[in-house]
Amino acid sequence: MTDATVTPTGRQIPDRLVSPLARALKSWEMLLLIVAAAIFIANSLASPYFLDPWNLSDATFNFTEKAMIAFAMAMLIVAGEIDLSVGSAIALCSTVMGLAMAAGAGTPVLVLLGLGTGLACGAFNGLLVARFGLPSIVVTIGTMSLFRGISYIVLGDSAFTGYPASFAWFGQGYVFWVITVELVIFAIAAVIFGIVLHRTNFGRMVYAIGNNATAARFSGIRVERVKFILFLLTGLMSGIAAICLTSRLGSTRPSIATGFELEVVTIVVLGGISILGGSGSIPGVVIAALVMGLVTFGLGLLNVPGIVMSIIVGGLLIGVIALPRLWTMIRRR
Amino acid sequence: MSLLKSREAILALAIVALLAVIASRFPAFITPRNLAGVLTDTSPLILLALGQMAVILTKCIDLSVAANLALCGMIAALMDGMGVPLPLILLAVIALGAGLGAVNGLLVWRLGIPSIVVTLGTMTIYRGAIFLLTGGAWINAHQMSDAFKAFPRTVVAGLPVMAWIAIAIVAGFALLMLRTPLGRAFYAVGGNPHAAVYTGISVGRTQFAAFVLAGALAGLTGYLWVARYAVAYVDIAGGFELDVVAACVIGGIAIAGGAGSVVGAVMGALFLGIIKNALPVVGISPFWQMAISGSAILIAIAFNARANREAGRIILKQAEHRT
Amino acid sequence: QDDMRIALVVKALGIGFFEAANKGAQEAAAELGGVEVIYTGPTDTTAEGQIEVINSLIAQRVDAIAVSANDTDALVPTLKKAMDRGITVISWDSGVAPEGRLMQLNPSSSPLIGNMIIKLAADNLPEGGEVAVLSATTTSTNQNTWIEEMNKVAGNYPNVKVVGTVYGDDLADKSYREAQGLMQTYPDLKAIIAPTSVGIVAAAQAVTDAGKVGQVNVTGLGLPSEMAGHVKSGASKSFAIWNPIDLGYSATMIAYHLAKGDAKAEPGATISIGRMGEVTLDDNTEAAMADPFVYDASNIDAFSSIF
Amino acid sequence: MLAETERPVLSLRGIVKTFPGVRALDGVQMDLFPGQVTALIGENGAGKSTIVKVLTGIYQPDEGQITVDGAETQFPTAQAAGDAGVTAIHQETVLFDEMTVAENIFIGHAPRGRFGLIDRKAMQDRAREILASIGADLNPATRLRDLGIASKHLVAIARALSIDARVVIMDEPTAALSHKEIAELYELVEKLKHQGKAILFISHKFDEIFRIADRWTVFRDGQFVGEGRMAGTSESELVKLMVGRAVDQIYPKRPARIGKPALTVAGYCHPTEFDEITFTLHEGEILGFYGLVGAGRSEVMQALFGITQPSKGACRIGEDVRVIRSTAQAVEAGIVYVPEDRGRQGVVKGLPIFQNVTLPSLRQTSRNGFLRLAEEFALAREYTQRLDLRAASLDQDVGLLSGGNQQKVVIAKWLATRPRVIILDEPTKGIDIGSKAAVHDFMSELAAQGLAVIMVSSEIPEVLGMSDRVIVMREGRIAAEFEGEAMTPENLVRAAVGIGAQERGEAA
Ligand SMILES: Nc1ncnc2c1ncn2[C@@H]1O[C@H](COP(=O)(O)OP(=O)(O)OP(=O)(O)O)[C@@H](O)[C@H]1O
Ligand SMILES: Nc1ncnc2c1ncn2[C@@H]1O[C@H](COP(=O)(O)OP(=O)(O)OP(=O)(O)O)[C@@H](O)[C@H]1O
Ligand SMILES: [Mg+2]
Ligand SMILES: [Mg+2]
Repeated sequence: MTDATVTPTGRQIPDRLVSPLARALKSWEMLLLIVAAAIFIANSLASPYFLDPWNLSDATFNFTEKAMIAFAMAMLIVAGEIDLSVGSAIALCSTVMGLAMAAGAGTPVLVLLGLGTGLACGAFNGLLVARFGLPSIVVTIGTMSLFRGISYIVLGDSAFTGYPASFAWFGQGYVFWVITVELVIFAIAAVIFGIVLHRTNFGRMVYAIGNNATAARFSGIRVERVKFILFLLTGLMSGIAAICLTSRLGSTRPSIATGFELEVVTIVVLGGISILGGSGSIPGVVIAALVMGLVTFGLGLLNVPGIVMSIIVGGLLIGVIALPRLWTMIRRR
Repeated sequence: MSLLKSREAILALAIVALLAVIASRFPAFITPRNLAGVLTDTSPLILLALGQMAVILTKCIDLSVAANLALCGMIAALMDGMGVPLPLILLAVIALGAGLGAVNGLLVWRLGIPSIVVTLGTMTIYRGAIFLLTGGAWINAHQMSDAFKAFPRTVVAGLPVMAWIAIAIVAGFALLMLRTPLGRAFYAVGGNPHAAVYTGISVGRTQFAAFVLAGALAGLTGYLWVARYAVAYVDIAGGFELDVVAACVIGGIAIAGGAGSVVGAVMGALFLGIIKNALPVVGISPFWQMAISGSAILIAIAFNARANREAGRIILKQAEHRT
Repeated sequence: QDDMRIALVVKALGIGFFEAANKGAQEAAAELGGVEVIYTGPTDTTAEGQIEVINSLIAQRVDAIAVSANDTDALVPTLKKAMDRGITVISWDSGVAPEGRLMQLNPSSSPLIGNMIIKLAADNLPEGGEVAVLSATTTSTNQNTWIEEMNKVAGNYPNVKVVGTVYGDDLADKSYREAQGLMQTYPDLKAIIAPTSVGIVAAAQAVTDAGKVGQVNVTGLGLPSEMAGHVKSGASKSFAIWNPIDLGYSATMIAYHLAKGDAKAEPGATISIGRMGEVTLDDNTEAAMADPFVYDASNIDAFSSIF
Repeated sequence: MLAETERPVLSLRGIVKTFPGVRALDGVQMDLFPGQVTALIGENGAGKSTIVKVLTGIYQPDEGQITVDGAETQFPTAQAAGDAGVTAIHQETVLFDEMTVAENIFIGHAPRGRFGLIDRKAMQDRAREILASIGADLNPATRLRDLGIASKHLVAIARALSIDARVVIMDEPTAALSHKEIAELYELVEKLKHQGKAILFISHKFDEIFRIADRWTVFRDGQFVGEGRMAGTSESELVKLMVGRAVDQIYPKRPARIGKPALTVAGYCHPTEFDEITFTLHEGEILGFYGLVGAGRSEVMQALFGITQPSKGACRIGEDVRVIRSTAQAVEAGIVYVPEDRGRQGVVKGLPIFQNVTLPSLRQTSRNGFLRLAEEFALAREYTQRLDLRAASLDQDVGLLSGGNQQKVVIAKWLATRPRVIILDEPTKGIDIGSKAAVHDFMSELAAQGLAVIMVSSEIPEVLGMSDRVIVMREGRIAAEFEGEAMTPENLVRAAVGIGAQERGEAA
């Protein structure tokens, strides 16, 4: 169009009232970072074994695989969907890799199959949700049983063991000194997902869909396609996590990765992603993963039973979300 | 109205078809005695599905019901161990369950935290509380009094008390949902929370009531479960919350809230219950169980979605006559 | 703080059997002196949970880990790492693959157990009949081994026909339902063999509820304290178990001696296990503690208060 | 004077209500008298709906007093307001799709029978009575989702009347109603007046205000500007109070230079929504679509925009025949649509203004798929300024804007894509007179620059004032087409209701 003035030119509207920096300082991520630092300090005071690079390195296994999936899950939840089948998708990926391994496939084939199966699981969920418009929470409760069920059909009470030595690299290898392969994958995934969600058109569409999918469609966004891609991504990350976990355990049983989905969702929510969709950030998820890792490792060093840890994680989840709200409630009184 | 009817009709047909398939391989399954057994076995699922239905109607979800059940069941067993009489135990577990539900409800209502987050947290906390209470120890049949164990299995008029309790509560729930302001408020809050405020219904308070109701049912079921299986430990009914949600979904309770019926929820629970009971009986390898129930859930969702699909608006006169 | 720290890692906390084993471990620690036993484990029976626990034990640089594994293979890489960092690793009760531990202490020998469970069923079935097995999870190592051994010797009991195996996942309600299923599927079922302490109780309860006491006998491996009621009611005529206190005691003893360096885990070696005598390692560096012991109405009361 | 002897049933003094960043009400006052209709007028965002919500217990005022019959009270909940005799028909329809008509009318105050259970029969009977009293021919047992938007609105009115009220508030009650229903509503208002009820009537339509109101109250930017009796004021006086300046021309239609065909639609059919839709739209033309509410105009437009697919038919954009299966394809082809339901379909609440504007233009503002915020701000600034958007900043959440300003954001969003065809569905519905003139002026300007414009509207003056040509739809079909001299109010209405069908009327 030409730039002829049409209506009397409106008043000047400022771009921003609050600077991005000031906003960041008051953000959820900042709060989480403070929590993380506090836990770090508390841990180093509580146990003499905490500040040991090897121990810290071992501790990363508590969260790396879950956090990888958490990044994709975060995007999915921002878009207003959820995938509860990730743990079962891991089981299925691992089973397929096990079958191939038993048939004599080498490491590259195993990796490709793991990724491919993950993508297939994601595509299946994506098809049901995006194409047929079924609600994701119930679809993935169904596929959660289905995917793991297939593993049980294949494996029954047996297990696949004897993965090639080169395959062990993914879950047991080190890249540099104490830096594990898994930690590197985690870091790369964090950067890529952070960029995709916060710096690309695709990420912007994800936010738009999460806030109002109808209006997003009315704005010319291919809502179904975006959702389908998000499910694919979640499947892919489940595949990568399956490779890491299978490699780390050196074996496949159908019960592998049971209960992962809820821990992944916990990381995502703790990371400040609104479960209702439309808001949250990847840096938040990264910090939340670290918080979870620090809490479980610190308590582990004190030989606190896992269920007590989960009470603490559950309390942390509610507490960290409740406190700011309580605070504003009290202040308003 | 017709949509609602057809949705439940489809489910009823599916149940009949399922029974027919099972009967063709194993006729004894559909003897009244065995069906009564299936009903009894499914009672906990029915009770929890009703509570979950109230919660889902209000646009919430309660993932903590199974943990609530386990905690209340454990408390019931501990109270029994201290010699508390059964009626008192029953009152106590219902009150405790309602209290645990109220904690969820309060967090949702007063602090506005999404229910899935709240109950994800309380799920681990409630289960953890059992561990803290007992150090993880089990309470076994021999540590329970006979009266405690006998109550749910006492047969009255051909059915165990457990089944009668389920039937009574289903009837009560139907009345509650259709004929009381609270029941209608559940639908209103889920159907259009915005509008509910305009009609003087407090969204938060109604959600709170749903959580309390679900909690009370979970508490009662906790006792029934522990007494029936004669064991209490940290992990009882682990993962049961997903079965409960699945039952509701199969029963056509809209996960987005505001739509669904008591009949649907009960049939959804029965559908799952029959599958779970029939598989070992029909002799299908146990390794197939999970995949089969997963597929059943998916098929049910697809059916519900078809029955529920929004037809376009009807503007053309000729189209109107066709419908 | 120069105590030797021995970690007793169990399948899951809160299971009566392992609590009893812990009693034995504490007894051994008191007897040895200068030993601290860390009793730990995940709260549900998963390999991932055990790996997290073991990782934190490695971080604490304990001297020895004695583990009853949820998965034969999945723990191996982590346990190898533990051994690399100088920790003595043995498995007991439910074993891990040889490369993940120095030795495995079996409560009894698997062939003996396999024979015992079918014999218990057969002894109460003079004229024979159908029996079925109710196992724990499909992945539990020891159950699978025992059932395998049982099937090997099944030919010695020609009257007894093993008609099927179902899995209760060591969950009371699932085991209960599976037991119900068995009775419906096989109306002529005469006995249920449940080589798991959770399954045997659930099966006995299911038989009682179905009104089939006297028709279907429940046997297998269970804890006297949990089974006392069912033995008295007649739902279970007899069952067997080894003493878990002795097992925890022996595992701790072995871990101590290996960590101390006054014993070696190699085929043929003998290791002293205090009041239990000694064990000898076979070619797979496995050892058996003792024979299983049979409990019935005559002796159940004497033991039900102990474990 | 009369006013001295009258006592208000309800009066407000010094009401203040703030939202994060907005002072929606800033010490306003208002009096409602029994047996009189008070019209509340003001621009979009003046705070009219907010005062309604304060009066019905949905919002709590930060400061100020509410007095009923001289006694100071508070309305902590909607229930409390109802008990005090205040009832309202809200601007948005706030009803329950899954419930029946009767339940919708009585939810919250259903008649009770034995054991305190809801007496369904009594509820149905009373619902039938109330519906009959407002001339609504609806079955109380139908589920609400099976009704059209106009019927839903009638249910909302019935609901308000089911409460025995002394104060009845109507927030733009005629926006979704057809002529016949509007006439019935006027009768109803008369009846309520005679029963001695105080009525607060909110509307942007001056003709109806002058027809039924006895008094007026004007708000501007959340402040009280003045009040008085209708008798003795003029439209221009009220407009001046409302906008703070004179608005001279509401329909600034410029002469069009009609160019080549921009969009040709041939034989679009749909199983239930519309049939045999055929027309041509030219560059530089404003084509009006008139019809009664529910005639299916929106459905046809949404099919053109790729939301639904026609079962038959083809369309040509410029010279090329195109099949449009998704909104993305429509936007690529240069067809854009400003929807009627702007809260649900127009803006993405939760995203800032600038992101709403650039949403369909991300390809222009980004490089290789990566966002460039500076470009986005520049684009958003350009178009929002042209439309005279009122907002605190461009990164403000669009959900915080008033309805009219949200509409401007949606229009800005589409103009930024530089479309060839723009479809505006009820573009000025619920928009104040000042902004309305701005939107019209802009529309005219766009057409003059060669853009092809379709304007769906249910307001005859708007249709006649702005269009070069008008298509009238009835029951999913094109009933007639008018041009030039034939474009008269009578012709339009006759075609819309189906009296004396002429021209291409009998297509079926
Ligand atoms: N819930 C809310 N949160 C924040 N701001 C709000 C909220 N509701 C209204 N506002 C703001 O308050 C002001 C008054 O809004 P209101 O809806 O009362 O206007 P109105 O006069 O009814 O306008 P219209 O004619 O468009 O309906 C507007 O600036 C609006 O953005
Ligand atoms: N019963 C209904 N249920 C849901 N949405 C409806 C219903 N009736 C109308 N709508 C939606 O509300 C809006 C206004 O509908 P309206 O009654 O104006 O019909 P319409 O087809 O848009 O007719 P027209 O544009 O010719 O007035 C449209 O977006 C329409 O899709
Ligand atoms: Mg308004
Ligand atoms: Mg319309």
